[in-house]
Amino acid sequence: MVTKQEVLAWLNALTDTYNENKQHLTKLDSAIGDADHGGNMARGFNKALEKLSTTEEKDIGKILKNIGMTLVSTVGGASGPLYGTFYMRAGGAVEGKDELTDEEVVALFAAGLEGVLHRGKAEMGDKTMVDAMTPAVDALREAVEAGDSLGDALQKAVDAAEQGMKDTIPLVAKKGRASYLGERSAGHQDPGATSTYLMFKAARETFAP
Amino acid sequence: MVTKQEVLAWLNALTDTYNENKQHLTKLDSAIGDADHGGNMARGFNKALEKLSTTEEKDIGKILKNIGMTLVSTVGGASGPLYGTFYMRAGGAVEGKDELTDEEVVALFAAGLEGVLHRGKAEMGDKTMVDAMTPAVDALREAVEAGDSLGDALQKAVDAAEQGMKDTIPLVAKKGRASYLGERSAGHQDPGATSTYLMFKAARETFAP
Amino acid sequence: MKKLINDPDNVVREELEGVALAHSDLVKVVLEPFYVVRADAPVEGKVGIVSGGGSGHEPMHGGFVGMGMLDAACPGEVFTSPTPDQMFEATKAVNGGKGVLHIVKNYTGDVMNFEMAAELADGEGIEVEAVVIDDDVAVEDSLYTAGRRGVGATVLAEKICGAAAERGDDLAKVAEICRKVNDNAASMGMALTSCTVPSAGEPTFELGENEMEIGIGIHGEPGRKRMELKPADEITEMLLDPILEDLELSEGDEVLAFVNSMGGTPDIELYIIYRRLAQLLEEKGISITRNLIGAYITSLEMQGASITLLKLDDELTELWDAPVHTIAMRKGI
Amino acid sequence: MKKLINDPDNVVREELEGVALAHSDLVKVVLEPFYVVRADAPVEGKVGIVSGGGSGHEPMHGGFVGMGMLDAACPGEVFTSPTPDQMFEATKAVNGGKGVLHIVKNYTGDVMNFEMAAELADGEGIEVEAVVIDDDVAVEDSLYTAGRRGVGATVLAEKICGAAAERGDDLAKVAEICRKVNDNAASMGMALTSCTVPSAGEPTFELGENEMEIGIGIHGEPGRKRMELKPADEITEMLLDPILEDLELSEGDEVLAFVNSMGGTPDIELYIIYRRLAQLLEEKGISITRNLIGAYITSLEMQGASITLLKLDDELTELWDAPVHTIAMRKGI
Ligand SMILES: Nc1ncnc2c1ncn2[C@@H]1O[C@H](COP(=O)(O)OP(=O)(O)O)[C@@H](O)[C@H]1O
Ligand SMILES: Nc1ncnc2c1ncn2[C@@H]1O[C@H](COP(=O)(O)OP(=O)(O)O)[C@@H](O)[C@H]1O
Ligand SMILES: [Mg+2]
Ligand SMILES: [Mg+2]
Ligand SMILES: [Mg+2]
Ligand SMILES: [Mg+2]
Repeated sequence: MVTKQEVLAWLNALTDTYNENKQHLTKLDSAIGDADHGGNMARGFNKALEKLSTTEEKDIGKILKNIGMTLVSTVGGASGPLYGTFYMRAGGAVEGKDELTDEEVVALFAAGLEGVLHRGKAEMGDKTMVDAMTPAVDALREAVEAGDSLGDALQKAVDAAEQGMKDTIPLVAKKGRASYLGERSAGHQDPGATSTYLMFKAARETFAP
Repeated sequence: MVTKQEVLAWLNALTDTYNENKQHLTKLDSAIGDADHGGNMARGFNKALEKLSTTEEKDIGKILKNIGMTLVSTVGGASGPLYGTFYMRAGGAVEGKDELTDEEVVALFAAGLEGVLHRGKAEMGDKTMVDAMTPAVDALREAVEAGDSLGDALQKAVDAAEQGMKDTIPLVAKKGRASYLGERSAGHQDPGATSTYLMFKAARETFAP
Repeated sequence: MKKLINDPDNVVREELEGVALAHSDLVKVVLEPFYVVRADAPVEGKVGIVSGGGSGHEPMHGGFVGMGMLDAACPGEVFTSPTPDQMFEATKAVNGGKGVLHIVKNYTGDVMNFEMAAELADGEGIEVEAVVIDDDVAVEDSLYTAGRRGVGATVLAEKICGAAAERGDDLAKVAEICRKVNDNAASMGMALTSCTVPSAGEPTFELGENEMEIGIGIHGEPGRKRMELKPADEITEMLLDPILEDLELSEGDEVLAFVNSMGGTPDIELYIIYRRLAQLLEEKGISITRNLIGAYITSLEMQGASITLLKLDDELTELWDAPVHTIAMRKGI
Repeated sequence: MKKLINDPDNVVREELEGVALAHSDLVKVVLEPFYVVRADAPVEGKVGIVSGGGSGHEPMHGGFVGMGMLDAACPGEVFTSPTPDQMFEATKAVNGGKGVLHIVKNYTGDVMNFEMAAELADGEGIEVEAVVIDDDVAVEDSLYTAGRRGVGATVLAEKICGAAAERGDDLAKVAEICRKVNDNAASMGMALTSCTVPSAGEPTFELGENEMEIGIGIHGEPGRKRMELKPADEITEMLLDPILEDLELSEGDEVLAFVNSMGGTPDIELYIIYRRLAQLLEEKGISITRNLIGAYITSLEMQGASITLLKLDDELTELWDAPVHTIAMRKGI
């Protein structure tokens, strides 16, 4: 069971982690992109958090949708529409809820992933955030279906995201800015996969502490 | 007695010395000017030497005048008109000669100096080539008048030029580009005084070897 | 990082405030959300043209807003595509009843954000057509990747489509001309030094004292290859070859030749490149009938240059020559 | 040294060849000796205007040759004033029978070479008047030194005098207007990085990662002082103060504000400076009625900026607004 308070804690933790990892994400983006992913995520979440106070009264679905809309209208770049769509769809999946069952947590992330796939049309192995998000959502769903505690299930999602993130290193990018590099994109970890891993990690730490 | 051959040897030696000291003169000009004095002198004398072959049949006066005209039309900057005028006036002082008495050597340099003073209106202590040229010409004249050999007299001129050049170091520039620096021009040796010292040094080595 | 800025986070806002103070005769600057729009927008009965993209490429796009070129430009953060609400507001502001063309550079972010904006505009009943510019031959193209980047051809497309809209062409026709420009243009760039994104605070990449990057992107994205610095004449040839290959130009063709500074390269070097470019094209019997030389699509202070060729026909030439009055491009007025 | 050049010794020649290939509609480029002249020179019955100076400041002066501005420009080697024969030939080429104005930046070399050229022109019976521009307030002025340098006001003088000549003013009047521009203009510049003279091969000076040079010259000559890097707003104030002091502007005055890039500074930073400049002048009740923002008088790839203010009256404003058609400045045509 995840409460609205825990969802708010998750969003706070996400903001902290993106602020802390701003340089790290930007550094990754310098190697195969344009050196802005850290700034993008930090700017988006700081703004989203700022607006959160005005939506705190609302349900989890509305809160997440608002986060998504703020991300869309403050981030820009590839990650703005992608994470924006992620949170808007995630919110749509848990509309009207003030607390979430484990299955609803799965539905939340699964809907988010679907939004990203719809918006970005990337496939597994394209060296994008999808490479961390897909295995994480799969692991989460399987673990919850197998009866794991939410804590254990989220830990498996984090591990899968981390593995997916690391697995992007040898890949040649097929989508996003890194794809312009062709073969030269190999050997670098994808920044978006990294911010996705951080998203699951923050969920693990706040949903089932 | 200085022969036309020795004058030609002087001009050759000057070209060599300016080519060799190109970086050195430019370096001095970087500190208090615009980093081109070495290039200016080298460009001018290489061109002048190139044209020399066509004037070799002429007398010393014509040769020097031609050098001056080539400098005026290929150097530019401050040093172009100044050294250009120097050699044009120097040539004017020894018109029609195929060899020069010691007194005529004095007249050559004295006329050149006068041309520089006329063109640039600098005074002793303004931190320009005049600070090396004036004491050098004075020393040359005095030594020749006192009956020194031309070799000795030219050596005294070189020593005076060197001293004058070094004396520019503490000065605050009053003329030329270095004057824009105000107090900050102090502590640097003037590039033009340095190229003037090199001119006397080459004369010492070729007129009375 | 050495820049004439105050706070890295305020660079775009303060720049826009400067533009507003400097050019109120030509443009209106809206700060919530950011966009720059023609002072006389919307122009009734004219197709509106909106472009946009990350900041840091100035004068593109804000410098191209005005009579005969863009109706509005949406600047994102430095090197980050703008957001759908910017494009949506700009689209509404320039809609003169004949629909709005979005000129979009082919970057995942730009494409997705413009897509979302078009969905929003559609919701308000504004007809929007988007043309994606992808002229950068440094990128190996493929159906299965994000494709080629949009670079120099964007400037040419904005000028030419602006003229088409100004003469009264309808949206379908202006979009068709835009695609024609894109199909007939190809570009290639190179860098001698990196740029520094203000919020990153350090150079995006490091090049050795004797190295250059060939096929660089306008966001400091790495290019085709890093190699030893070569003389300008050789570099010109290295940039031109893949362009010629792509455009399949043949003897007798006429082109517009665009030599662009990445920001930190002085005019004197652009003309040395143009000289060689003209010689090489002359040898091939291709004539440069129009040219553009200067800093038009930049990458902050990056030193480097790009070449764009656009194959011309009478229509494109006429539209190129039409009057334009913007901050950074002006003729005939 | 990283530059898009072939041989350091051929930089100016190859650049001029590029200009000739690119702009034969506007200018004719003569290579023996170097000068750039209006394609339609001499214009009969019009005062001719010739300027010149070392190369490396592009687009000045060659980019300002054309209708409504210069009749000819004489480029020297990089940062080295041109020679009298260049100016003499250019003077003859533009003489339309009403005499020729020489606009000379106050550098010993420029002044002496132009003097010699005027002597030569005089020998051929061409009436020449020279006006020396010395607007750089970074230099402490004195009767006993070479005085102040000529910088940004040169661009403004060339535009304004060009318009005066075009409307038919005689030589005395055009020269008077030139002196009026010079008397009413003041400039101050700064640098974040050095430039590198091609033939020198290394930077003229070194600045630390956190240093800037205030009062820099356009040839990389050291300035008033070296100091810690400051935010753009503060730098703007530091540049503006001595200008205001020099011009003794008072409330209600109208000025042209010119924010210039030293070559390597992108537009985005110029607008951040312009923003603050406009705020500061507004506070003092001085109104900017005209402006010019961009890279017009540069120092190769140097990063940095300069501010020039010109106090306007109706005559200067009208001449500033007059049509001009050159490579780097165009309006009304
Ligand atoms: N089509 C796509 N689908 C999914 N993720 C994508 C796609 N394109 C890019 N990304 C992700 O976006 C990340 C880059 O985000 P960011 O740097 O903020 O945007 P931009 O590339 O526009 O600068 C990449 O690392 C990648 O994970
Ligand atoms: N008015 C002057 N009279 C005499 N010498 C001068 C004068 N102005 C400058 N100089 C000399 O010229 C030298 C600089 O020459 P150069 O660097 O070739 O020209 P520029 O200063 O135009 O770049 C100075 O070092 C100084 O000795
Ligand atoms: Mg990025
Ligand atoms: Mg010098
Ligand atoms: Mg980006
Ligand atoms: Mg010089």
